[in-house]
Amino acid sequence: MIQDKDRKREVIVKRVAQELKDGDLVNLGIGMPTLVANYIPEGIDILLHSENGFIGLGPNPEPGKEDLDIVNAGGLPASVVPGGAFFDSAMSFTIIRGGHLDVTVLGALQVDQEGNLANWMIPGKMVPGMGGAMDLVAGARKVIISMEHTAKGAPKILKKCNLPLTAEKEVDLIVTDMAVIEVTPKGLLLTELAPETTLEEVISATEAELIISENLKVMNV
Amino acid sequence: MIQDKDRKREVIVKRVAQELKDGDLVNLGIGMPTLVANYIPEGIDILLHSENGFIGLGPNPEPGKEDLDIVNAGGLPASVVPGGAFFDSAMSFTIIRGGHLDVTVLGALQVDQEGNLANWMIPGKMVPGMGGAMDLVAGARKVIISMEHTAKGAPKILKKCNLPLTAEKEVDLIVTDMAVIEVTPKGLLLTELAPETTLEEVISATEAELIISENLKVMNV
Amino acid sequence: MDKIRTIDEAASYIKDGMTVAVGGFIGAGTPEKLIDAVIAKGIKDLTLICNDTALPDKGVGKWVVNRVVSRIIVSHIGTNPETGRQMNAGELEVELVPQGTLAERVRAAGAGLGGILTPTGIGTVAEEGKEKITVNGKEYLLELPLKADVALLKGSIVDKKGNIYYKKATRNFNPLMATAADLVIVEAEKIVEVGELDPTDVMTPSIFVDIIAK
Amino acid sequence: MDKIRTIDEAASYIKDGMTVAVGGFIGAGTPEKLIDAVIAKGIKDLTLICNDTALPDKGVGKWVVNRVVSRIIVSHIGTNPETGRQMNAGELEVELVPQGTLAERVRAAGAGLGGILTPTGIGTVAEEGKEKITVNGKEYLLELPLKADVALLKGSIVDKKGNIYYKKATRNFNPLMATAADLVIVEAEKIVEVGELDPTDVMTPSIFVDIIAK
Repeated sequence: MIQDKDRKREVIVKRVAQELKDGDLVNLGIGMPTLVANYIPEGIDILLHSENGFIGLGPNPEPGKEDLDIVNAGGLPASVVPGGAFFDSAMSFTIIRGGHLDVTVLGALQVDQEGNLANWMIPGKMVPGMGGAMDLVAGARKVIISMEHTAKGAPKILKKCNLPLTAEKEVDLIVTDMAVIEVTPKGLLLTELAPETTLEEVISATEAELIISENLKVMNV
Repeated sequence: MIQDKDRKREVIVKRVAQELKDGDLVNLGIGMPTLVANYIPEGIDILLHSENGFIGLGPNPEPGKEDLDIVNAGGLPASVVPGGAFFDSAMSFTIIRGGHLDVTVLGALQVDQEGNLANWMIPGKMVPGMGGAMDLVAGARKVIISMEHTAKGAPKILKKCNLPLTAEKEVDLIVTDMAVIEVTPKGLLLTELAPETTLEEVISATEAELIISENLKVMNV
Repeated sequence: MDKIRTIDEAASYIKDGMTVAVGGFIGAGTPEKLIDAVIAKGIKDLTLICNDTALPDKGVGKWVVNRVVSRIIVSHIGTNPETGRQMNAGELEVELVPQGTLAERVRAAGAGLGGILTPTGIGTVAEEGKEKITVNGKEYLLELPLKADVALLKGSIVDKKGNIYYKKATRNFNPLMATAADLVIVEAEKIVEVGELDPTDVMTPSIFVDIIAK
Repeated sequence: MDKIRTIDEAASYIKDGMTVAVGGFIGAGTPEKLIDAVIAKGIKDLTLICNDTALPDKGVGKWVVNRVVSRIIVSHIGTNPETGRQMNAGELEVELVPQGTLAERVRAAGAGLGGILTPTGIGTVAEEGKEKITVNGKEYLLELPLKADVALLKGSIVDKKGNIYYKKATRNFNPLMATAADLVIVEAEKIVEVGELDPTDVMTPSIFVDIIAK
C-alpha cells in the first residue's frame, strides 16, 4: 500500500491519463482531476472542456500574464490553446449532455457497486451545489472517478451509497491509489492493483463486493 | 369598393404600415406583406426579421450587386442594414416563439371570427408546407393579416375556417382592401372602411358576423 | 488526426438508406459539392432532414429530382415543384414540421434532451400523433428529438481542426445539424491553419466535425 | 431611441422584490458596476438567477454579503462561504439547479418553450417535485422555464443599437439571460457606433437589449 500522499496522487492521475485516447474531448473536475492534464501520454492529442464555456483549456498563465476574460470552471485564470473555441453555457452543456464529451474525470465522496456516485453534498455539512457535476456524470460517454481509495481509513467504494447521489448508474471506471476497478453489469471488476499493493489490502479497504479479474495486473505507473 | 388591383394592394400595405411603432421588430410574410416595408411612416424606425437567420433585412440589392451569402426567407438576394445581426435558426425562432417579435404580417386563405387562421395548405391541391408560419402566428405579439377581402368574390373572413389551420385564435387584426377589422374577445370589430367603400359592401363580402365600431372611420391611406 | 478529405472521399461515407441532415435555407449555406457527389455515386433511399427542398437545380432540390431521397422531414417544399409532384404521386414520403419546431427538435437531439414542449401547432394538423402536456394551464405539444446518421454542412471558413465560421445568412441550420449526427462532414469554402480562427468567433467547435471536405 | 443610460439610471429600474437574472461565471462576464449600483441604492429582497454566487467580494457575491437577495436560484454556491452560512441560518432561500438544466430552463423561457425533458438529475434530489415523463422507454425530468423581470449583462463591445459581442469566456450565461427577462440592461465595456460590429459577429441581437449602461 502506498503511504506517501504525493505518490498516491501521482499514481492516480498517471493511471487516469492512460485512459485518454487521441482526439478525446475531456472534462477534468476541480481538484485532483485537473492534474491529469500533466500526464497525457506522448502522441495523444486531447482537448479539454471547461464548462464555463470553451474547449481548448490550456496551461495556467504565468503570474502577471493573466487574461481576466479567460477563467476556468473554478473561476481561476486560465488560457486557451490555438484551435480552441468559446461559446455560451447552452452550447457548453449541449456538448456535455448531448453525448459529445468523451470522458469526464471527477472526484467522489462515495461510489457503489451499481455505479452510483455521490460527490456533491454532505447533508447539514457541505452543500456547495452540484454545479455541472450532475450533467457531466449523466452526459459524458465515459465517467472516470479518481479518488483515494479510503477516507481516513473508511471505505468509499460501498455496496450502496448513503449520501445524496449525483447520478444513478453512470460510473464506468474507478481509479484509486490502490486499484483500478471497472463498473460492469455483473458488478465491480478489479482489473489492476497499484504498485506496492496487495489484493488483500484492496479487498479489506473496499466495502463493495469485488470480482477479481482473471487478468489482474499491476498498474503501469 | 376599390376595383383597381394595384390600388387595392396599395391601400392594404399602406394601412398595415400605420400599425408599426418605433422600435418594432417585424416579420413580413412572402408576397404582398413584403411591400409594407415601402410605406413605413416617417420617424418610425423598425427592424425587419428574416426567419432564415437575421434581423435588419434591408432593401433588395441592385442587379449585379447581390451577395450570395445574404438571402431572404424566400431564398432571394437580400441585404442587411448597419446594426443588423445574423444568427442560426434556433435563435431565429427563439425570437419568433419567445415573444420577442412585435408584429408579423401574413396573408391568409381564410380567417374566422374566433381569430383562427388558415394560410398554409389546400388539401389535395396546394401543400407547400407551413415553413415558419405556424411559429410566427403562435409566437408573434401581434398578428396582422393582410389580404384581399374576398377571393374571386367569395368571402375569406368566415364564421369558421374550413381549411387546415395555421394556428388557433392568434389573429389580432385583419386589414383588407375594404376594411380594418379587430379580433376581440366579443368577436370581429369593424373599425375602418376603405375609401370608396360602404358598410353594406363590407357586410355582404364578409361571412363572419361583424360588430360595427361606434367610431367607424375611413382609412387614412 | 487529419480530418481533410476530398469531396468524393467524404461522400463515400453516405450509404443507401441513411438519414442525412443537410444545412442550408433554400440553398444558401448548403454544401453543393457534397450534394452533387452523392448524386454521382448513385446513392438511394436517403431520409433527408432539411429546412426545405430548395429548387430543382439547387441544393437538396437536386436530390429530389435525382431520386436520391425516399423520405424527407422538412418545413417547406413550396420552392421545388418536383417535391410536391412526387409526394402527390406517392413516390416520396414527406413529413412537414413547423420550422421552429424543426430547429428545436434537431437541437434537442444534439443537446441530449428527451423532447421539448411547444405551443406551435396546437389546434392544427401538426398535433397529430403527438402527446399534449399541460403546464400551468397552457397546452403544449411534446416534440421529440430528431437525429441523423450523417450531417452535411457548408462552412465559410474552417480551420484544420474542424472549427467552423459561417458567414452572414449561411449559418441557418448548419450549427444545429452539426450537433445531431453520428458523422459530421463540412464542405469548406476556405480552409485555414489552426489558430487562424479567433476562438471567440468559432460557431461550430471542432469536436463536432469529423471530416473536412474540399 | 437612445438606449444609453448611466449606471445609476440603469440600476434605478431594479425594484425591491424583483427577480433578476445576472450573467457571469464566478464573476467573469458579470456587470460589476451594476452590481455595485444596486447595493448603493439599498435594494432588497431580490430573487437572483445566476450560475453561482461568486466570491464574497466579487460579482453577485457582493449581493449576498450585502443582503440584497433573499432567494437565489443557482447551480453552485461553494465559492462563497457567506451564501452557505446564510442558507444554513435560514436567512437565505437557495434553490440548487444542475448547471446544464439552469441553462436550458433560462433558454426555454427565452425561446417560448413550455419546458424541456432532461435525464440530468434522475435518481437524485433534483427529482423532487418534478414531473417525470418517459419517452421511448427512457425516463426524463420535465424542467420548466425560468424567467426574470430584469436581466443584467456584461458586454465586451456593444453598439449604440444594443448589439452585443462577448469576448472569450465572458459569454457564458449572458446571451441566455438576455432572452429571458422583461427588461434587459447591458453594462458595456466598450460602446461603438452602429455599423462597427459586423452583423455576423453579433452574439446578442439589439432587439433583446433595452438599456446600455456605461
